[in-house]
Amino acid sequence: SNKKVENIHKEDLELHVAAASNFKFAFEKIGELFEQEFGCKVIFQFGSTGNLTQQIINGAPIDVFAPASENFIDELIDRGDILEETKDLYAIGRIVLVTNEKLNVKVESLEDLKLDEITSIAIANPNHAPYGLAAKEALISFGLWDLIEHKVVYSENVSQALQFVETGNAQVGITALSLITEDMNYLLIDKQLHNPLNQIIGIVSHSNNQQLGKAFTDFVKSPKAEVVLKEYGYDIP
Amino acid sequence: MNWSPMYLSIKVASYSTLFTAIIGILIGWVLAKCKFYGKSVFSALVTLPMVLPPTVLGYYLLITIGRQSFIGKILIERLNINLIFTWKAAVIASIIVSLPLMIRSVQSSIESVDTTLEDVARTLGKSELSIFFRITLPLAWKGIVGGIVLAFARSMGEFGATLMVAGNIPGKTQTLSIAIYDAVQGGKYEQANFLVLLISSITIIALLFINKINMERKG
Amino acid sequence: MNWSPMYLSIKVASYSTLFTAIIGILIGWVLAKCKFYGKSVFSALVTLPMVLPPTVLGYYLLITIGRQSFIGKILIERLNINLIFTWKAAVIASIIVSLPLMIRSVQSSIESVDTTLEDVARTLGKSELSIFFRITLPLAWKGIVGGIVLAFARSMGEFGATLMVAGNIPGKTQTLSIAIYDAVQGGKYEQANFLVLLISSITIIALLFINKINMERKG
Amino acid sequence: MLKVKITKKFDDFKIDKEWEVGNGEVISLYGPSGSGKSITIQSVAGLINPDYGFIEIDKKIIYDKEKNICIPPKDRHIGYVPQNYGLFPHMKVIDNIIFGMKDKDRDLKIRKAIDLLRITGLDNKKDKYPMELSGGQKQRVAIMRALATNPKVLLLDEPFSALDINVKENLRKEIKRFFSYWNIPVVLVTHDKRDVEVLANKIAYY
Amino acid sequence: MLKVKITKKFDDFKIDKEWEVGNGEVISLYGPSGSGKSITIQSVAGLINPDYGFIEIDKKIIYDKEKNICIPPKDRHIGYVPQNYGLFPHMKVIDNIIFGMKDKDRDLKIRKAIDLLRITGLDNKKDKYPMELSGGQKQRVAIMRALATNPKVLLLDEPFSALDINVKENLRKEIKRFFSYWNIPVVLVTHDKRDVEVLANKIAYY
Ligand SMILES: Nc1ncnc2c1ncn2[C@@H]1O[C@H](COP(=O)(O)OP(=O)(O)OP(=O)(O)O)[C@@H](O)[C@H]1O
Ligand SMILES: Nc1ncnc2c1ncn2[C@@H]1O[C@H](COP(=O)(O)OP(=O)(O)OP(=O)(O)O)[C@@H](O)[C@H]1O
Ligand code: MOO
Ligand SMILES: [Mg+2]
Ligand SMILES: [Mg+2]
Repeated sequence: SNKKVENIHKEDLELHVAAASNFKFAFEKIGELFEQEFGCKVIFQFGSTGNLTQQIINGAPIDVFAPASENFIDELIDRGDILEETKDLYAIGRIVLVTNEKLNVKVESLEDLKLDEITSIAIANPNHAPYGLAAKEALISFGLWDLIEHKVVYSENVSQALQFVETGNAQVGITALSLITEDMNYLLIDKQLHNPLNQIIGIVSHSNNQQLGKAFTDFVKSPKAEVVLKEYGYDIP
Repeated sequence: MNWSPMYLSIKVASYSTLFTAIIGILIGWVLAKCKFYGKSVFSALVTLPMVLPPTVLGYYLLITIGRQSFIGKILIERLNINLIFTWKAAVIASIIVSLPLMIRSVQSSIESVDTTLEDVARTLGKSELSIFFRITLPLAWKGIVGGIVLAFARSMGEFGATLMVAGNIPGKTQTLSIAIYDAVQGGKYEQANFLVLLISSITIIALLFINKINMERKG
Repeated sequence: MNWSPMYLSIKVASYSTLFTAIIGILIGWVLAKCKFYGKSVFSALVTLPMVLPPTVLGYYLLITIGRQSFIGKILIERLNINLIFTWKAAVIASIIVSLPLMIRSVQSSIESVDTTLEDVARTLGKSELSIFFRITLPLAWKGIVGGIVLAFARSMGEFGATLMVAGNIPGKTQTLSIAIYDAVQGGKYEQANFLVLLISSITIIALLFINKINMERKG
Repeated sequence: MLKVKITKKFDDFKIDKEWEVGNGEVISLYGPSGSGKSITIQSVAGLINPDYGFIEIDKKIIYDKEKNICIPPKDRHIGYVPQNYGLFPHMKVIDNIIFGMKDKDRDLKIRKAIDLLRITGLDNKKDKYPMELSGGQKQRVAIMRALATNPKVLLLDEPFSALDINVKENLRKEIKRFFSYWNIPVVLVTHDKRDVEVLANKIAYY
Repeated sequence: MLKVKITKKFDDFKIDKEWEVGNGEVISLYGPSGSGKSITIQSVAGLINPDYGFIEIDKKIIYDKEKNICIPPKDRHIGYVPQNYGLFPHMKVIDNIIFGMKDKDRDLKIRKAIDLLRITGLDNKKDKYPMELSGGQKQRVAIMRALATNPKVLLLDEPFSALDINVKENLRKEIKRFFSYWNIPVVLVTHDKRDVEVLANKIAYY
C-alpha cells in the first residue's frame, strides 16, 4: 500500500478523517504517526456520530469515517455512502465509572451508585451516543437502572459527561476509558454488562482520495497504531 | 407524546424573559442616559455573552455557579439552594444569552426619545423615577417590545448553555429545544420535525400575543 | 499558535454582517412601512431562526443546500458551486442566525422616524428610494447600528449551525468559536481561556470601532 | 392657477371648502384654530387624501376623487412649509436647502442656496445643524428650502408665527418680491392681520 | 419675585442679561430671532446651566454659579411652556394636564383639568391625543398644563404664536385674569406688540 501512494505528490495530499469525539486523543496521535510515515496531512473532524453521519450523506468532503457505533456505518453502507468492502473492525471501546474524589464520595462498585450521597450520575445521552447507550445497558444488566434513573443527567457526549464530573457537579459519571487521564479516579466497567462497543472504520464512496483512505484504514490496524489504541484503553479485536 | 418539554420550555422562557426584561431595561437605561468613564467599553462588554459558543458559556457558568465554585458553595451550604441540573439553571443560562439582545434594543430606543419631553416633565415637578416610568418607558415602548420579542425567542431556542448547566434530564430539565436536538442526533427526523413545528407554533402565538397587547396599549 | 481560526472568524463575521445588514434593512423597512395581509405572522416568522437550536437549524440548512437537495444539485451540477463545507456555508449559516436580530432593530428604529420629515421630502420631489436613503436611513441610524452590532457579535459566536454546514476543518472552516468549543471539549482549558480572551478582544475592538464611526458620522 | 374643492371628515370635525388662486396671487386661509387650514394645505400637497373633491394646478388635475386621479406628492411640484418647520435634523442648513434642488452641479446648488440664505440673513448659519438654530431661524430655513425647488405652488402653514416683528416685516417685503418674481399661486395660513394686509390678494375664511 | 442674571456662550453667540420681575408682574423678553430668549428661559427652568450668574425666586436662590447652588428643575416649581408645545404624545389631553398636579384624588384632578380646558374652549378635546389636535390647540393645552401645577413662576416661550387673533385676544384676557389671581412673576417671550401692550408690565430687550 505504501508503494501505490508514492506515485502521487504526497505534499499536496490531505486526508479528511471524521471521527466520533471519544477518539480525539487516540486518533490525533495515530494521525501524527501516519503523517510521519506517508508525508501527507491528516485533518480530523471530531464530532457526534449522528452529526457526522448527516454531513457525509450531504456531501461533506470526508474520506474516512470512524463512528462510535456500527449502526451508523451500516446505514451509510445501505445508502451507498460508505464502500461496503472497506468496513473494518479495528478496536473495541470500554466504559468506566469516573468519580470526583474531591467530593469525598467513595465508589467501589456500581452498587454504590445507590448511595444517598450520590445525587447526580452523568452519562452521555443513550438516545444518540453509543457510549451512553452502553452505560445504560450496563446499569440495566446490573439491575440498577430503575433504582437510580432519577439521578441520571444526560450530557451531549462522553466528553461533557466527564466535564460534569470534573467540575464536581455530578459526583460520578460513566464515560469512555479513552478520555481518562492519569489523575482521575475511575473504575473499569465489566464489558460483559453491555453490547460490545465495536469501533468500525470505512471509506466514503464519494471521496476522490480513496487510495490514501485505504492506506489510513490499513494503518489503523497496523502494530504501530495498535500500541496507541491500547495505550488509550481500547481492546484490539 | 410527552408534553413535559413543552411546558418546561414555556416556563423557562417566561421566567427568563421576565428577568431579562427587568435587568435589560435597567442596564439599557443606564447606557442611554448616564455618562461615565469607560462607558463604551462597558457597552461592548455586555454584548460578549453573544460571541461565546453557548456550550462554552455554559462551561464557564458551570464553574462559576457549580457546586465546587465559591458562589455554588454559598448557595448550597448557606442557603440550601441547589441550582445546577434544575430548571432554575436553565433560566439563568437563558437570561445570560438573551440579555445582550434586550439591552441593545432598550438602549437605542431610549436614546431616540425626545429629551424635551423629559425636560418638560422635570419642570412639572416629577422625580427622575416617575419620568422614567411615565415618559421615557412608554415612549421607548416599541423598541422595548422588540427587545422582549428577541429575548423570548432566544430563550425558547437556548440549548447549548442550558444543556451544560441544567443537564438533559427528561421531565426535569429537558426543554423543547434540547428534545429537538436529541431527536435530530438520534436520527428521529419525524419526531424532530414535529417538535420543530411545535416550538415554532408556540413562538409565533406568543409573538402575535405580545404584538396584540402592544397594539391595544397604544390607544 | 495557529491564527487561522481568527482570520477565518473575522472574514466570516464581516461578510455575514455585510449581507445581514443589507437584507435586514430591506426586510425591516418592509415591516415598518408596508401594509399587507398576514404581516404580523410574517413578522413572527422572521424571528423563527432564533428559536431553533443552531445545530438543528444547521441540519435543516444542510438538507436544503446540501448535495442531496434540489438547490444543492443545481449549485453543484449546473453552476459548479460547492457551498457545503466551505467558509461560504459558514457565512450563510451566520446570516440566517443573525438576520432576526437585524430585522427587529431596523424595524423598530424606522418606525420611530418622524413621518412628517418623509412627507416634506416627498413634496421636495424626492423618490421613495431617495427618501429611504437620505431621510429614513440616516434618522434610523442608531437602531440600525445597534442591529449591526448584534449581528456582528452573533456571527462571531455562531457555532452550532456553522459546525453542521461548514464542518470543523482546521484552516478552512474552523472558526474561533468552533476552536473554542473543541478546546473545551478536549479538556484544553488553558487554550480555551486564551481563545475566549482573543474572541472577546476582537469583538470589543470591533464594537468600539463601530461606535467610533457612528459618533463621527453624527457631526 | 390653483383650484381647490375638498371635503374631509374626522369623527367630530368636518370641512367642506372651495377656493381658487391665480398665478402671482396670494390667498390667505384665515380662521380660528382647529378649523381645517392645515388639513387643507396637506391635501393640496398630497400628504393626506380628502374624502371628496378635486385639486387642479394650471388646468392640470392633480387630484380628483371621481376620476380616481391622485398624483403622488413628489410629482406635484409644490413647495410646502409645515407648521413645525420639518427640517431634517441630520443635515446642515445648507444641505437642507439644496436637498430638493434639481440641478446637477453641486457648486451651483450651493451658490443658489447661499443666495437664498443671504435674503434671510442666515448665510452665517449655513454649516449649523437645525438643533443649533433658534425657532425663528428654523422657520426661515424651512421657507427657503421650499422656495429652492422652484415650485409651481407655494404652501405656507403659519410661516411667520415664530418670527419677531422686524424680521417679519423685512421677510414679508422680500417674499412679496419673490412671489411676483416667481409668479405662482401662494397659499398662506396665517393669524396675523398684517400678513393678510401686506401679502394677500384674497382671503378664504375658515 | 424673580431675579435673573446670566451669561451663556456658544461658539458664535453670547448673551449677558440681567432683569427682574415682581409677583403679579409680566415681563416680556423682546428681541430678534436668535438673540437668546429661549436660552434664558431654559436657564430659569433649570434645563440648561448658564456659564455665570444667579437666579432667585422670592429671595430663594435656585441657581448661583459662585455659591455652587443648582436646584434641580423638579424642585423649582416653575411652569414652562416650550416653543414647540412639548405635549406627551402617548397621553390624552386630559392626562397631559393632570400629569403635574399634586393632588391625591384623581377625580378632583380631572375636575380641575376640565375647568382649565373649558377656559380655552377645549373641553371637548379632553380625550384626544396630541397628534389629533391642530397646532393652536396643542399650544393651548401646553399652557394649561403648565398652569395646572400652581407654579411660582410662569415661563412662556412664544405661547400665542400659533393662535388666531380671536382666540388670542380671548386667551390674553383670560390669562391676564389668571396672572392677577396667581400673583406670580410671568416671563413671556413674544414677537407680538399686542401681547406686550396688553400683558406686559416690563420689557427686557434682547
Ligand atoms: N388624525 C386626526 N384624527 C382626528 N381628528 C383630527 C386629526 N387630524 C386633525 N384632526 C382635527 O381636525 C381639525 C382641523 O385640524 P387642522 O390641523 O387642519 O386645524 P388648523 O386650522 O390648522 O388649526 P391651527 O390654526 O390651530 O393650526 C382639528 O379640530 C383636529 O382636532
Ligand atoms: N446647542 C447649541 N449650539 C450652538 N449654538 C446654539 C445652541 N443652541 C442655541 N444656539 C444659538 O444660540 C442663539 C440663541 O438661541 P435662542 O433659541 O435662545 O434664540 P431665541 O431668542 O429664542 O430666538 P427665536 O425667537 O427665533 O426662538 C442662536 O443664535 C442659536 O444659533
Ligand atoms: O463519542 Mo460519542 O458519539 O459522544 O459516544
Ligand atoms: Mg394648523
Ligand atoms: Mg426661541
